[in-house]
Amino acid sequence: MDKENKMSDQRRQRQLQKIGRETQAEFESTRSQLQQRKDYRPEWDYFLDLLMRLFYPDALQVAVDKPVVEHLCNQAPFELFHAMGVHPARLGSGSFNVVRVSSSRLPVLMCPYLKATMGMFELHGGSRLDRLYHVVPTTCDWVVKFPEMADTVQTTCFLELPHLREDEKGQKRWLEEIYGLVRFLEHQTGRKLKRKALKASVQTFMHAWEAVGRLIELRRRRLLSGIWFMVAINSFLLDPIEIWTEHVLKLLDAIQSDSPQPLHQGLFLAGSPIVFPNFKLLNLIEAAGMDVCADDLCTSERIWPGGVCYDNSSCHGLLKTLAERYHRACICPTFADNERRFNSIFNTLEQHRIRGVVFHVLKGCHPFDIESFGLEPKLKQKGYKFLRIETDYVEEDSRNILTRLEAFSGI
Amino acid sequence: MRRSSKQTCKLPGIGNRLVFKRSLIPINEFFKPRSSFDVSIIWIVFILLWPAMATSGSDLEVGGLCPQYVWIDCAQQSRHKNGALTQYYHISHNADIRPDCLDARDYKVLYRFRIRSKPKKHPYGFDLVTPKEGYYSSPVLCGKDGLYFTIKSEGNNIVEVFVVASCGRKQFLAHVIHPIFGKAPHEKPVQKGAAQLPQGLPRLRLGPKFSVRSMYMQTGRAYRFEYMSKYTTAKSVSILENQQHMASLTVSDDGTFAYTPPHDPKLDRSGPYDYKQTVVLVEETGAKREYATTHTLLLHRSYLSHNRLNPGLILFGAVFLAVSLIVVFNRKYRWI
Amino acid sequence: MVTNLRLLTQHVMFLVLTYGGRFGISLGSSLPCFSCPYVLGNGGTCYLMALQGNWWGLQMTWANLMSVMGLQLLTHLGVFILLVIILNKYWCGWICPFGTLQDWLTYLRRWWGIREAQFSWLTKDRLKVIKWILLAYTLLIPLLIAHAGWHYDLHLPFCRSICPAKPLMPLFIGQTRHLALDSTNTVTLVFSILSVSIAAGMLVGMFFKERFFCLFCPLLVLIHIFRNVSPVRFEKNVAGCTGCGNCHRMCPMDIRDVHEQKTDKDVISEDCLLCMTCAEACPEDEVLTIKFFKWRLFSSSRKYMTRRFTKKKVSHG
Amino acid sequence: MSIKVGIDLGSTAIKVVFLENREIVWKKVVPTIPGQAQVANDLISEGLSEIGYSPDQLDDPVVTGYGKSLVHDAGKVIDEVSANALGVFLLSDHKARTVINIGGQDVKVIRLSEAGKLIDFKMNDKCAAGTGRFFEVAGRILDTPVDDFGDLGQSSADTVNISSTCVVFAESEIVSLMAKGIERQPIIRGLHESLARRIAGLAGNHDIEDEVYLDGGSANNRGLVAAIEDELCRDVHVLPYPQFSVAYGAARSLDSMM
Repeated sequence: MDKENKMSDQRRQRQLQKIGRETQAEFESTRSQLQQRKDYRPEWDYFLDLLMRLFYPDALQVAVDKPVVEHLCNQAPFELFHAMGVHPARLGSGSFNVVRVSSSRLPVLMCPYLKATMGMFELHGGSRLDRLYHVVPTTCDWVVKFPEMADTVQTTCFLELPHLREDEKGQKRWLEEIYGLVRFLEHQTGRKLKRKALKASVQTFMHAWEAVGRLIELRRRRLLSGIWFMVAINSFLLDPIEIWTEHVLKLLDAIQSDSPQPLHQGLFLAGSPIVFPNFKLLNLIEAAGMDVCADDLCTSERIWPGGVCYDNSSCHGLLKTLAERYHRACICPTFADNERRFNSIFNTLEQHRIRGVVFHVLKGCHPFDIESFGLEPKLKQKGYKFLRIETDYVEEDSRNILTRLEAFSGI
Repeated sequence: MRRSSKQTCKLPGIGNRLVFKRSLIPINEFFKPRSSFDVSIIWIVFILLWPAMATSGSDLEVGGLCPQYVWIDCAQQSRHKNGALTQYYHISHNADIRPDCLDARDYKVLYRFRIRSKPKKHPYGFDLVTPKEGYYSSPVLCGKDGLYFTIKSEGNNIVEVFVVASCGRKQFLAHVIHPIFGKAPHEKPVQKGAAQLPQGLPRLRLGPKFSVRSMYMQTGRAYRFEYMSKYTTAKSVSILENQQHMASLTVSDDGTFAYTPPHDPKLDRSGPYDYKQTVVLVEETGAKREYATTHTLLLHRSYLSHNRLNPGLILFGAVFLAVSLIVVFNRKYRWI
Repeated sequence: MVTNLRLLTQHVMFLVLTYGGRFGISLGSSLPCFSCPYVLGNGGTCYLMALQGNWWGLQMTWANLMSVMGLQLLTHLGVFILLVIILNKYWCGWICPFGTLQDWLTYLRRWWGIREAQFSWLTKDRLKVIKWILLAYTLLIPLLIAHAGWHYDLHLPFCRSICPAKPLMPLFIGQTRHLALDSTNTVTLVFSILSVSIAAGMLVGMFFKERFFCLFCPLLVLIHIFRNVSPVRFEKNVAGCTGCGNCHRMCPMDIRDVHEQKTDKDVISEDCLLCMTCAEACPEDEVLTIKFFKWRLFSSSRKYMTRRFTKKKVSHG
Repeated sequence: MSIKVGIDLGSTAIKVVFLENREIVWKKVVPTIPGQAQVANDLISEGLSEIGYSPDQLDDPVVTGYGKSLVHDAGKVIDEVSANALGVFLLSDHKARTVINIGGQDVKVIRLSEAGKLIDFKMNDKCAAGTGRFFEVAGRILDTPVDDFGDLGQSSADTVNISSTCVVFAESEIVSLMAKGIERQPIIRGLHESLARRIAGLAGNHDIEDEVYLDGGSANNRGLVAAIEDELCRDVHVLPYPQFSVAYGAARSLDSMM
């Protein structure tokens, strides 16, 4: 009996090593592809190195030299973690290969992004990062069940996300949740939340937000391609925030110094997250002669909650501000009262004269799946092009998607 | 403005027990008006007696009796359409007899404005003008309440009024000084009048430090008077309210004396606009005449002297503390 | 920076309205802001005083009312309305000296890092009624004095029994007189006790809650009545709102309407002070716009907002 | 006098058309085999020789279809959806408003404006269900040439229900039906109907315009057309040479540019 277990364990190990190698190769190749692009510039290497940390989480651990908090969605305020002396990060990756690690034990329909995340954990023996916690805002069902399915050894803190936020009840409940998070972190780290620290952290991130804002502006003006933008934002929080910000600023200066020519037809990419190294859709969009110049992906523009503005610098005031900024201002489709999400999309389209929306639906991503049907008629009635692309972490449908995208660009 | 009590408007003597005791002639009884019929009869009698009167000398002496003193009694005001204000004054005295309209000519009313108003400006902006001697005179009229005269003011003015009269050996001089708040849009500039005060009369001046604010006369504030006469004989100063003797004062050698009207509960109870009239009477005997000089003070209730600062501060502190504690301890989240 | 401009205006106006009279400045007695008449040597006075005074004047016959007195009443009213129409709510957010005083308290609170007190939405809505009640009180009592023969010591009921500016503002010219209890008679005593207690309570309230008194200000109501005839416009491009809630959070009066408005573009709500804080905090371009006639004075923009709040410019924040 | 050439490198067949002032002067279809570029070049030269023109009279060929990226010296490349739309629109002299293309590996439902502008299109996902491939597989099992399907299908009055549209499952389902001894005709009819259902589902019956045109190789199949008409409750037109409309559109795309 033991013998068989040992056998199976060994087989498992071999499989993991195999997938590990392939995944690594996938990372490397994606990276080298990016480096061979003609609009590549050396400033990007920093960000590409960061992205590799999705595969080598220990490197991240070493770099930040703090307890790392793995958060799943964007509703938990980064500033708060930072003020508590821990480092928040999204360790999920978009790897095609790593999905295979755990897919056998998971629902077929499950969000592939989470499958990949889970696979990466398993690949690294789950708890390689010392003192790692999970913070899980309960957005969609997959996320809610994630810790259960991943049965991680790390302690997990759930944030009950009120799906109604236009009323007082929801806002109060969320504030309570944030206070709960504070207590959790205080308990885990054994230090108290200091007002000054929180204020400083807010300012630190404000500088990051300003930099990201400039990046967005650049891309809006079609001066920065969608893929590179994604590279920059995907690497967010894979390094101490201050250093990352500096590099973004350097990059901005570098790009603006030699004024590049505007790229081709820009379009708006909505829907499920896209994470390095899975840039399939972005590549196809470029192949079809278009480029993403705006998006609302939670791994891209939406990590930018806009500037955090507060008039009340007390600890409570700051917490309230952060709570609202990450809850009321969040345009994740998981919320029930979300017609303002459409507003924000229409705004961007109008202001930057974008004519087309490509709606990316990952298999099993119900919130976006549902929403795409609500959005389509609204957009078409306003005279915008709309293309819904449902896909998975597989390469085989690239040809089909490309055909659609080409036709789409022709409309 | 509003009159505080009607008695001050009534003529003195009427229905006054004291008067009957001192009266020698029952004519008073006879003269006491009971109805309009009596009044008419009295009229007829006087008209018949007219020639005799005419010959009997031009003073107040009626049946050999003179009033002890004469004072000015501020009566009602009436506002004109254009906002100008007319102030009515009664000429009152404490004679045992009822003065008769024919005496009107024996009274001389002079007045002048002490101040020119600048309505555009803040009260601070008033400037005080003491015009050269030179007065307006106002005709003395007769109403059913007796003798009266009026002064009309277009704008905000402080008016200083004199009533001069004599009776036998007695020489009367009554003062009053008070503000009249005219509101006429285009008030005419106050130019100095033509009439003059008769020479040689003693004067009772409010002051010597005459300030605009002291025109709003209040109880509980000291008022200094200056009595100027050429005689050095003893002077008796008495304070009268509705002819009741309230207090007596002594005049210092330099002819000044001060009077601090006590707080009046009745005034305090009633509103801020009510006032009472207190008469300051100075009597002195000169070489061959007796001088009775009065000054009528329009006294309001004290504006400030009832303010209790410390209790106020204590209350303020207490409430402040109480509310603070409630707020601080009924908190849901941390304050800092 | 809108905020700095506003602070400047507020402080200049505070000096002008509190001490202006000493330098011959007089802006009349129909100002739609709490420039207290009890501050001797002020540069113009609050209309509420004149208003109560004028009603007080109604004890005159209507015939007289048609005369110069009535004319005066009407001029006061006319001037007031004119001022209100020209600069509608700007009087509250940019000029009112008592508002400035409240802001000082708020800055002090922020400086100490004390958080703002919070009302539940329900409480907030219930409080709205109070200013109407106070307005009624202000207008009715003088009428009753004039026509129902109520006691004269009840005159100027708002100033003398409610308004916290009466006890507090004269302190700026070193006059503590209005903190005293007036024991002349029962009415004055009650009035002064009310006045002093309310002032004390309000002082605490104004420290813990930004612009606390403005929640109850009857003048605010009077000003609000004329918002539609005023050229001052505060509009929202409802289609552009992404509902971040900054406007609600930053608003000194915690007004929700701007955030909640989804159909109508006019968002000057009853409590609005036109301090423009919400417009500054709005991260969406051109969503909140303040106009005078058709000229836009300020319009929200993401750039402005990020710049303003990145460079620690948050006032005392 | 120049010749325009349109090449449609489809997944199952390669079609070439020659146009001389907008008329098809020569056309040919061959099954797709590796080395499509070579095949295409051979076809062109073959066509030239047949109609007797010299290469310099050719405009640059316009290439479309899955294989288009494989042909490097193509003068112009156009995506198949646009080419398809244009082709059908022109061939139907500006009547067509909806085009249903049953290709080798995919099904497209294309909507056109009156001006023939591409408004919107739907396309099957990666699954090949309901495509031409479906018939090829069925043909192999029933060992019947696909071209006969039309007549056979219509010849039978009764039908069988074939539930699965997935090529693979359909295969096994047909086998089991045949094992039960059911004739080919009802089975073929059943196939047509199941395919029609599938296509109607994709087209979204409500939001397609009238003037529906069916093209692609399978459009020659009368039985299928009938089934689709039945399913869509609309007349479905078929062009004379439905296989070539894409290539034609590609060829015409040049002068439609001007």
